[in-house]
Amino acid sequence: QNPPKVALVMKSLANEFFLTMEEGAKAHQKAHAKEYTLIANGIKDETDAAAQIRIVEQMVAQKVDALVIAPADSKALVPAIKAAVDKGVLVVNIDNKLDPAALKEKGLQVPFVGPDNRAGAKLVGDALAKTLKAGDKVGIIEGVSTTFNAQQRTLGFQDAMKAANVTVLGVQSGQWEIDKGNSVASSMLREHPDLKALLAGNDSMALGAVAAVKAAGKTGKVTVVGYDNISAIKPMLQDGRVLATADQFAAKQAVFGIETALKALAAKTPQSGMPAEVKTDVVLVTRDSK
Amino acid sequence: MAASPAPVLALQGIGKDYAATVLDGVGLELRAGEVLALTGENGAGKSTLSKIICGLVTPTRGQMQLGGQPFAPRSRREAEAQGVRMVMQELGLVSNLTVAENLLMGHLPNRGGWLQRGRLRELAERQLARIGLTDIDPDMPVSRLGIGHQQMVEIARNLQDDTRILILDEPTAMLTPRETGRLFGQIAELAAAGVALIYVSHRLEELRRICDRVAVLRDGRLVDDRPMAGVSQADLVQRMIGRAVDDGAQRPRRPTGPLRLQVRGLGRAQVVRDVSLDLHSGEVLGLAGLVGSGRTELLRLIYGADKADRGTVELFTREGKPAPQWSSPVEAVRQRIGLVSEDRKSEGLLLPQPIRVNTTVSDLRAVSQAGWLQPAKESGTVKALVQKLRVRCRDEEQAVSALSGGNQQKVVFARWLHRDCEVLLLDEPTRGVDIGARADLYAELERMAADGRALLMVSSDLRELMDMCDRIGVMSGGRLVQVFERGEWTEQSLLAAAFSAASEKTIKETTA
Amino acid sequence: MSAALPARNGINAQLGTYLGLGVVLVGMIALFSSLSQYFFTTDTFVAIVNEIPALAVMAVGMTFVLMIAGIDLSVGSVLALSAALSAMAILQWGWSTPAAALVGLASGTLCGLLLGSVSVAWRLPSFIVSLGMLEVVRGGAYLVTGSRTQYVGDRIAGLAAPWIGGVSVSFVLAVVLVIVGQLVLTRTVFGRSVVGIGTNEEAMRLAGVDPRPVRIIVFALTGLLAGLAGLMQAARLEAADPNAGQGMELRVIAAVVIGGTSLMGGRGSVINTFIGVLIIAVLEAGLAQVGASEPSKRIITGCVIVVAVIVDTLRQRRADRG
Amino acid sequence: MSAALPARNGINAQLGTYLGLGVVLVGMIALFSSLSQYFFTTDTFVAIVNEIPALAVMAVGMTFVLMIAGIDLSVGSVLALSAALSAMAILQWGWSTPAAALVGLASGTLCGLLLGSVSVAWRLPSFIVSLGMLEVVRGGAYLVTGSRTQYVGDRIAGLAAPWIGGVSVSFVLAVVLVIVGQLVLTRTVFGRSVVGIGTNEEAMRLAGVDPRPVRIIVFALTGLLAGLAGLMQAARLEAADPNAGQGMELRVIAAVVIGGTSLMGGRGSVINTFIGVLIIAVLEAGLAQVGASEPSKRIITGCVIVVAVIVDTLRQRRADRG
Ligand SMILES: Nc1ncnc2c1ncn2[C@@H]1O[C@H](COP(=O)(O)OP(=O)(O)OP(=O)(O)O)[C@@H](O)[C@H]1O
Ligand SMILES: Nc1ncnc2c1ncn2[C@@H]1O[C@H](COP(=O)(O)OP(=O)(O)OP(=O)(O)O)[C@@H](O)[C@H]1O
Ligand SMILES: [Mg+2]
Ligand SMILES: [Mg+2]
Repeated sequence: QNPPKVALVMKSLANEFFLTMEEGAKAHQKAHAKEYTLIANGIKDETDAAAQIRIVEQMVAQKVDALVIAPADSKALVPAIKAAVDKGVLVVNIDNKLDPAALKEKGLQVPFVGPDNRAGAKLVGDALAKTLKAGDKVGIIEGVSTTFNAQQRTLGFQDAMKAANVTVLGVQSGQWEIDKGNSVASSMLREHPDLKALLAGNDSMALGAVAAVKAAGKTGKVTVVGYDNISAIKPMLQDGRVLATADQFAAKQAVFGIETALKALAAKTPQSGMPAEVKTDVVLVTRDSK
Repeated sequence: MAASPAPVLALQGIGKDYAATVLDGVGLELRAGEVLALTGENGAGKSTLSKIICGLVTPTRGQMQLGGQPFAPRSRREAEAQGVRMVMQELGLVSNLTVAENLLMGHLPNRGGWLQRGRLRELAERQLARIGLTDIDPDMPVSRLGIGHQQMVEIARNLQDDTRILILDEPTAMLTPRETGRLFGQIAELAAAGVALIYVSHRLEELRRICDRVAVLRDGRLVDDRPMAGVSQADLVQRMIGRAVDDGAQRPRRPTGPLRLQVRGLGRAQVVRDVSLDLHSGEVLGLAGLVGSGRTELLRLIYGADKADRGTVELFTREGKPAPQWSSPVEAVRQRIGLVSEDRKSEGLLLPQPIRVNTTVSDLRAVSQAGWLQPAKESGTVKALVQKLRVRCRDEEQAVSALSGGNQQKVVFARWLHRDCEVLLLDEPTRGVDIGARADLYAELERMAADGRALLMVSSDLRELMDMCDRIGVMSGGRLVQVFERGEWTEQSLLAAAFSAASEKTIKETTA
Repeated sequence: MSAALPARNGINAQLGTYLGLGVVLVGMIALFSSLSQYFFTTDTFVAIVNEIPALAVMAVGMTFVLMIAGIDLSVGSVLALSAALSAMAILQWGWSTPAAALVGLASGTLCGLLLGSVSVAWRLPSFIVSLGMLEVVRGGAYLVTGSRTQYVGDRIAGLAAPWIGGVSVSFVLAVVLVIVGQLVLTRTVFGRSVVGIGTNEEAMRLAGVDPRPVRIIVFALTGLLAGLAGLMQAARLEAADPNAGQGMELRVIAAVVIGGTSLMGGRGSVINTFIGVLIIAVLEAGLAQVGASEPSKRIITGCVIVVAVIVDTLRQRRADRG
Repeated sequence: MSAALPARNGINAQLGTYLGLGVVLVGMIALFSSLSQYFFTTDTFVAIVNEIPALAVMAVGMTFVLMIAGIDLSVGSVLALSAALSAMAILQWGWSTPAAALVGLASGTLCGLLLGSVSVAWRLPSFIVSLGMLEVVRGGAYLVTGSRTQYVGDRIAGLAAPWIGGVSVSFVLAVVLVIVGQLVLTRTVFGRSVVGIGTNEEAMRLAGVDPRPVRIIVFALTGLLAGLAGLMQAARLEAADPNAGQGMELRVIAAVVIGGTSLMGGRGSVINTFIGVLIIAVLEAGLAQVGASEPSKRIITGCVIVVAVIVDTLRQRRADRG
């Protein structure tokens, strides 16, 4: 009897977050080499659901036993997942939750193992709010506007700002990228000279925002926060150019998913018998976090 | 030629303005069954007038009547619908399509949009047969034909049954005597059948041979319109350019200097086979032959534009020392060898660029210092050349595309004068060049020869070769079959040599 | 010699045309089969076959566009818009599926028509007009969907449903379109006009063929096919994703060019385009199955594109000479 | 008439060349100024001016590439790779900043050289070779950085540091390169060869100018400039992002084409390219500043690209006729 074969399908592996996720999974597999084998894949463009479906289908053709997937789109992936389940593949959902309505329509039960992006963004927003007064003005730099995570994070930021009576002057997309984040940030700074803070949907855009703040000569006057806790953000947290970010423990996310899948495989639990949701941690990271 | 009293085509006060006025107040009548010669200097407006008649150019002023009805075609298609057709001066075939498709483009036989391939082939074969091209496979892509054959296809395309008026704009510029003869036969047949023809050419002896009437354009105006009978050649020239030219009277063989270019056993596939020849300082060597006999390819092999399969080419300096070998045009030009190619549009000119740019490309070092161009020096050099060759243009900044065909050829020539070539390879150098300009070019060639340079000239115009050359080599079926010394040749002996290698067979081989 | 020029020696020469690319394709399949025991299975090929219809259908259109020396960068956006409109027609306006599909196709055709007309009317290069369209149409797709993926469900899954041996309707349709496309290119007056215009537009004009309607039709057709690709994609996703098809234009063009169609116009073959599509699809599937890392995927993909074109070019040159 | 052909009536005609685009540019500035009170300020212009150097420098190279009827889709990837290599040279190998910058420039040049050589050696269209390079070089950037954004900090900020009146060294460098580029194009033997090869390559070859080295140099130069753009970008962001410059190739080409350079080769002007860059930069900055929504940004950008090209084309035609 061969050990079970697990496929890990992520979004863009050119994104540090998913790369860390992949590395965590590979390390875990190495440590448990006898228990399972792993095929990890990502897509080129984070939003390309069709490309991800192609990968899912190839994984089914590879006769994997379990599929751990971070869907590029919470709805568009459902039919492909249904097809996989029908072929007897056990599916676990990580990172980005599949749309409950779509799952229900297909009569599917897919466990979600992952963080709550909206809650995480609220944590970051709350930390920022502590440095602001009611009536202060801030801007949000969103990721690719059409993605679920971008929307959730923006909502979380807005929740926090509303609670603190801080005005959000605008939400603009920085497309998850450092360069776009930079130009959007500098436009916002010009249009709203009294801006007090910029909330970026990920750390890459936060890096861009920091550069924009510096170029506008407002270092220290405009606070920046991000999300994801990538390595390049650490020096910024240290010297205060970035106030806070959130850590979703990328390295552990996939591992949690894989463990859930392995447990079910070992116990021969059917897809329908799997738990509905396993929440993973999101923590606030600031200069003072260890 | 019994001309019916009412003209089929009548023009009144036709004028055309571009930046300048190129046609003005042209009035002309054409009767059924008549062949009208239209001649004039380069840039006189012959092609423009022809294009107006067949709907390609809209006149600025004036009216036309066709068969008594007002006639103002807005497109070539409209003109063709009324039986007015034209063989263009510049080639207009589509290289990726087959001969048959080119022949019938615009009215491909089809059923509901789907081609009827059998019928297409049949129609094409019939049309080719009219002008004696039974040896071309209609399903062959045009890109495989030499330029002379392409010209024949172009002519065949316009030989349709419903034609009332046919304009031929320098159809023989690329043709050799055999094809020319076939064409003239066809023209006579059409005229007999009541078609009215306009024949544009610079070859005055041709005009005298086949035309009933002659019209001369000068600077866009009609300066003469009279029956051909009784007009002398000198008379025509005088009318055309307002001065007489020396018609290359019998000159003795030029004194020849040392050997400059030695070709031994040069060959490529079946197109050029084992050609050996010598070219000396101060000599003009002509190359005659039928369409597709391999003359163009031979020049390209010598020049390095195509790679030879076998054989050698050696160059010697004036002092008789061997010069370095070359294997590309770039290296050839470095050795002061130049090529005037037969297809100036696609292989010669940078059409949208000004005359200045076109002239100096052959030697930019001469007008630059440390890689930087010297605008004043460049303009000065080009101005002088433009004047010397009498290029008809606004100034040296005019785009070459706006020049008439003959003047474009002069620009190509200017390029090699600028390079100061020691050996010049000329492929149909006077194609489409008027008699005045031709005299200018001949004079320049003469000067080059006298200066000890060596010239190798391909031409389909035997008269030109016989006038200009010291020796004439004749190619047939890819071989250099015979070389005549000055005084040894007659038109008949040259032609006989050209036909020697069972030419029908050759065409089949090279086109298969 | 491209297949647009009728082959002189019939079937044999025709087959020769596909040889260069065929070798690349077979080589890739052999390689991946040796790397992964499950690659050479029916499952894999059925999966590949069901992945390619959208790409293949767009590539058919793009072949015609490249043949007239044009380019259409907007196809990916058009795919998204047409899927989006169809989805909204079902979800918001309560239309029937066939009616909604028609809306999708019509919108694609209109986009192509607009692109073609603008570029013909002002004689602008289609590159830049379609670059503008890429942005405009993508914006349209965002507007229509409110920037959210619209889940439609089973009702639009028909095209992607497995049919004979697991092969989808989409694939059969794509193959039919490839064959029809090739026939249109080589056997119709329209197809010959396309070849002629791509080779020498001025000569065609002089021969009495107006290039403008032909150009416009080619772009409209490509728009229609991109719209169809949008429906095919939506059927697979059972949803309309406003981000669908981003960057797809370059994949499509890569497939067409790998298939030997010249970017300079006048030379190309729809069948070869299809082989180009297969090469890209097999490559992607194979790399996913062996679980190649992201950088190596990129590097291998890039190399395969260039190598495939080199192989095909060398074969073509040899054929032209012989 | 393109500025590559010296104007006939001196200064006046030369200015006329820039008129069409100038009108578009001024119109846009006026529009945004009326929409936002903070737009027409020194701050805005200084910010715009500091954002464009990377785009401008790449556009200079791309102008030359389009002039020879080529295209380079790999510039965005090359930007990322050269920034990545420079960053790693500083962070990992502990090199000095100038040495690291040299590595970045050298890598860019090498990429261009490779692209040019491959496309010349096998006579392949640069479109497809550079499409392959786009993938390969991006893969390289991921490899070098381990797919992680590398924060470098102040040490590489020099190029982006404000200089006279807040304007950065990068911008001054970009302007100098635009001027040098224009002079090279119009006043040197090399530039003349570029124009000639773009107009009729075969004619140039027969006139004794070898097109191959010229082509290779043009691509190498473009690679070098893309590498420089990578450094400028890294300096501004104080970090090297392996995803930087994605899709940048189309922005660069849009700027060059808006500037009136023909995709068919032989016609173009570096100065006009720079105006094209300004148009794109002002548009992006203006739309962000007035807080336009994502769909409207897309739609407006697309329309402006097409309209700018139409305006310029009409002006050019009028000039050619007059
Ligand atoms: N499209 C154009 N734009 C501007 N000028 C033109 C155009 N076409 C022709 N011309 C000019 O019109 C004049 C007449 O040209 P045309 O081609 O009719 O002369 P031609 O008599 O046929 O000369 P050739 O014997 O050289 O063929 C020339 O001076 C030419 O430069
Ligand atoms: N690339 C090619 N492939 C096949 N045949 C060719 C090719 N190039 C030339 N030929 C053929 O070789 C023969 C010699 O052509 P070439 O052009 O050298 O002849 P030419 O004497 O200059 O005649 P022309 O008057 O046609 O220019 C022609 O029959 C032509 O069709
Ligand atoms: Mg003429
Ligand atoms: Mg010839």
